[in-house]
Amino acid sequence: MADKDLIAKRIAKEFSDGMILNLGFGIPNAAANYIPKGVKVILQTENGGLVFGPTPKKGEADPDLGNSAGSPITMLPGASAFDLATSFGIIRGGHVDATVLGALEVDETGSVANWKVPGKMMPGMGGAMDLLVGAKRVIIAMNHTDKDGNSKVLKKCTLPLSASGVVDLIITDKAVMEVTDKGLLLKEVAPGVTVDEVKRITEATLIIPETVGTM
Amino acid sequence: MADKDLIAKRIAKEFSDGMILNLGFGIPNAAANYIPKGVKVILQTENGGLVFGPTPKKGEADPDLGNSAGSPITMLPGASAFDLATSFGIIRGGHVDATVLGALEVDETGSVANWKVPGKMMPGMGGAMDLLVGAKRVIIAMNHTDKDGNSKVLKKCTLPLSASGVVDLIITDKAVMEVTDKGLLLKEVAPGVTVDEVKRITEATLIIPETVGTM
Amino acid sequence: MPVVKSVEEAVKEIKSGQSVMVGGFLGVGAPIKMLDTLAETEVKNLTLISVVSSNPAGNFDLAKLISNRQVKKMITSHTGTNRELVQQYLAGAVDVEYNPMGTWTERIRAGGAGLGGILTPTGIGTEMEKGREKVVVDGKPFLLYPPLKANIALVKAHRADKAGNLEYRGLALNSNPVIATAADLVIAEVDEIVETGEIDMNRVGTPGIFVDIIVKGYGDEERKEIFEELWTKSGLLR
Amino acid sequence: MPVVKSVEEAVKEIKSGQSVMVGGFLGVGAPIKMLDTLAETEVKNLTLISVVSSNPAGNFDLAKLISNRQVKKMITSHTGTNRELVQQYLAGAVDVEYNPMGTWTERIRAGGAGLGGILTPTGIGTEMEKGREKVVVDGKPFLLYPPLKANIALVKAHRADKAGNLEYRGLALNSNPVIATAADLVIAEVDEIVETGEIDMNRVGTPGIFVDIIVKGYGDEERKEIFEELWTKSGLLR
Repeated sequence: MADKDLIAKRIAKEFSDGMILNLGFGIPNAAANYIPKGVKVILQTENGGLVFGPTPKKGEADPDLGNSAGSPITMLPGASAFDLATSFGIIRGGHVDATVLGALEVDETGSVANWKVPGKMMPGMGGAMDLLVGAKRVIIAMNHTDKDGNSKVLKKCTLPLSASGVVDLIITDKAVMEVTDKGLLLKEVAPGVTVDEVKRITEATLIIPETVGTM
Repeated sequence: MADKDLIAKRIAKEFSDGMILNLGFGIPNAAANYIPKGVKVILQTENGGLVFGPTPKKGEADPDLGNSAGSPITMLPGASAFDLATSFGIIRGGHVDATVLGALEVDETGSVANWKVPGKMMPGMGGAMDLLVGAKRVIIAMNHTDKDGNSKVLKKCTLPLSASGVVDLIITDKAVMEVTDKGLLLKEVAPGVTVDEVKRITEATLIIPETVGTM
Repeated sequence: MPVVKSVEEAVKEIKSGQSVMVGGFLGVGAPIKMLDTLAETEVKNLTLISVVSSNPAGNFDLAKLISNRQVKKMITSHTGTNRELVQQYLAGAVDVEYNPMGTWTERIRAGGAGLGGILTPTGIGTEMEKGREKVVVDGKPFLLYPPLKANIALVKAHRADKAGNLEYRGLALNSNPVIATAADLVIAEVDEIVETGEIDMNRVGTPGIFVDIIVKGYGDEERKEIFEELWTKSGLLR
Repeated sequence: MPVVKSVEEAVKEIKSGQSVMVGGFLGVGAPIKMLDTLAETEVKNLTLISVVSSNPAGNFDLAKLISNRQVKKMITSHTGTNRELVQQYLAGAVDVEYNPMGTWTERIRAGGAGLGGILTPTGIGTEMEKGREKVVVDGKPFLLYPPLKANIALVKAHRADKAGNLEYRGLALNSNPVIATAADLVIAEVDEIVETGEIDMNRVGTPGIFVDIIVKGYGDEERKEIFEELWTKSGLLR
């Protein structure tokens, strides 16, 4: 299984029936493909909709139905459409049960950086800062290390923060870690990955319980 | 002509084509009956509607169409319905051209009291405080004196204020007065009423110009 | 997903001493069946959060709760249409917190939308300033009010689908969409409950995620009769 | 009452150096005909206020104004979909003020609704705090942002009646209802202009009192073709 699929599949295990979810683009969004049978979640797109479905086929796209990436989507029975003031009222007001977002860095205090690399990359925060502060549960999904092998799971983020002390769970291609008051608790390791290996590629201090599961 | 009709008719002269108006109950509302031919105004009801019409006939009332007094109304072509957040956004945001409200007292600084008589009468301010602050032009319509003949046009209001320094024009059964930086400018007197009589029944200091019109 | 209950069952969720937001404006858009049922219970010491008080036509909607003395406090903008409420207030039997109508609405919206409070020009230079912090922005003073939330919101809509999406009609929406966002438990009384998918996404005034319980109210026909009688009695319909 | 104008005439209202709010989200619900026309003018030094930048599929909607260098400043939450904008920003050719999406929206809503500003928890503990006042309410800190208004708002809706009432469809409303409240001059581009009374009062998303000028946009059929091509080109439709 590719790392991406491993992460997406693991994210989906966090979903339970009736949850209202906002999934970031890329891997988080792919988690929707692994939702267990019988579990129905409600997906929000922060540009102003609830209960959306798959990408339409060619010839069937509605120019008034796009998601927060500007891609065509479909709306399912029970859908609603609303403006951005309502959409971010939903987000900031704590009405989203969980959000899953990617990150450039995350740290053991639950802080996260995912909106800019000064002087280099300036995507902007979009709706991420509001989601990080407003969602009841924040899950960060990303690769454990960058292209050069440097840990993205840090003692303290070095890049400009998106939010401070908000992350609940970190899911990477190597491990699952819970953010606790005392630091990062290692919950699971990826198949074929040892606890020692995770420790080696993690800059943050890990709390290692007696038993560590497998993702 | 009854005093009420005199006031209502005079209020209507302040309306011009296309104006967005919010009229208080009683005399202000009655002004709608005197709108000059060819002048079309847009009436707001602060409970959430624009472009409303007359009271329906028996058997034709819609339980979902009431005005801000809880009375049945009709909506005209071009009407819109919205929630209170939008309605008071319209009001406080300066999108209402003029409001006409009754008052217990008004003073020469443009302050007005119309929401309570401590220990005696507690109607509450309803939407009046927002209208007084938000409407582009504030017109107060009332009797010049109370039942005991005491002036309601004062140097300084004695009752708890609804808003401070917001009134543009005062229309009573005796006179029309403009609120200026220097005080109340007497613009018109009622038919059969002399300038001296108005001065006598007005506690506020009046500025009397060379010519005073007739209402 | 919300559950469909009977009015009687739903009203049992309301406990003495709780804060209850009630939608509607002088009866229009009010959850009158739930209020009628609540007036038949022993529930008391309620803090009612309603934008205005009851319809001037009399013993209708909120008025029953007031005359039953089930209310210990009101947060509202207007009491003038309910003489008994004003008398109870002047006698010290009930507490009233007056908020200007726009302020009342924005405070609840802020509560539902996760904002820290509101900054309004309304009430500057009046006794509304008492006990409130003034915040100056770009040289102009504004009153800071904290957000307002409640234990329960009793909402009235025209229709609900089984996913809880609410469709409003005419001027009956008023305070309903806002209060539906700001309570721990939201109960919606509707004229009709329809299958999920029957309400056009463009006509959803309150998304289903806000709604916990749906109850069937009096319905269109009966409501028309009730209001016709109310308005005829008070001389407004001839 | 609003006036109906041609797109060419309406766009002449926009002058160099003005602040212009533009509705839409990555093209969806954007006034693309006005933007296409504006891109053909000499107007420059604009401050664009748009919740995000252009559709990633390329030379579409806002992107033309950026590549023409007609924009001196953007107030937005996201630039990542327009590489040229980011390059111009990093080179110092354009200024970008980043606001979190919910903050961007609330600031404009506050501008239109006469509020003194907004108090948001978003951005606490980040560099968003820089230069902002912190206000503590009930022991929790919030960032104070002032309201945001503009000279002109370019709004896109599905239909307008001649009284200016706007009806939105699907997810194309996004920032449009909010920006329509907060500019000195509001120009609405619509698929269809209908007689007053043809839009149900329950489907009015922006009351006509906010709208100054109405223009006919590309219309439903042509828009469908434009987006089909856009999305096909970028591999999103197969």
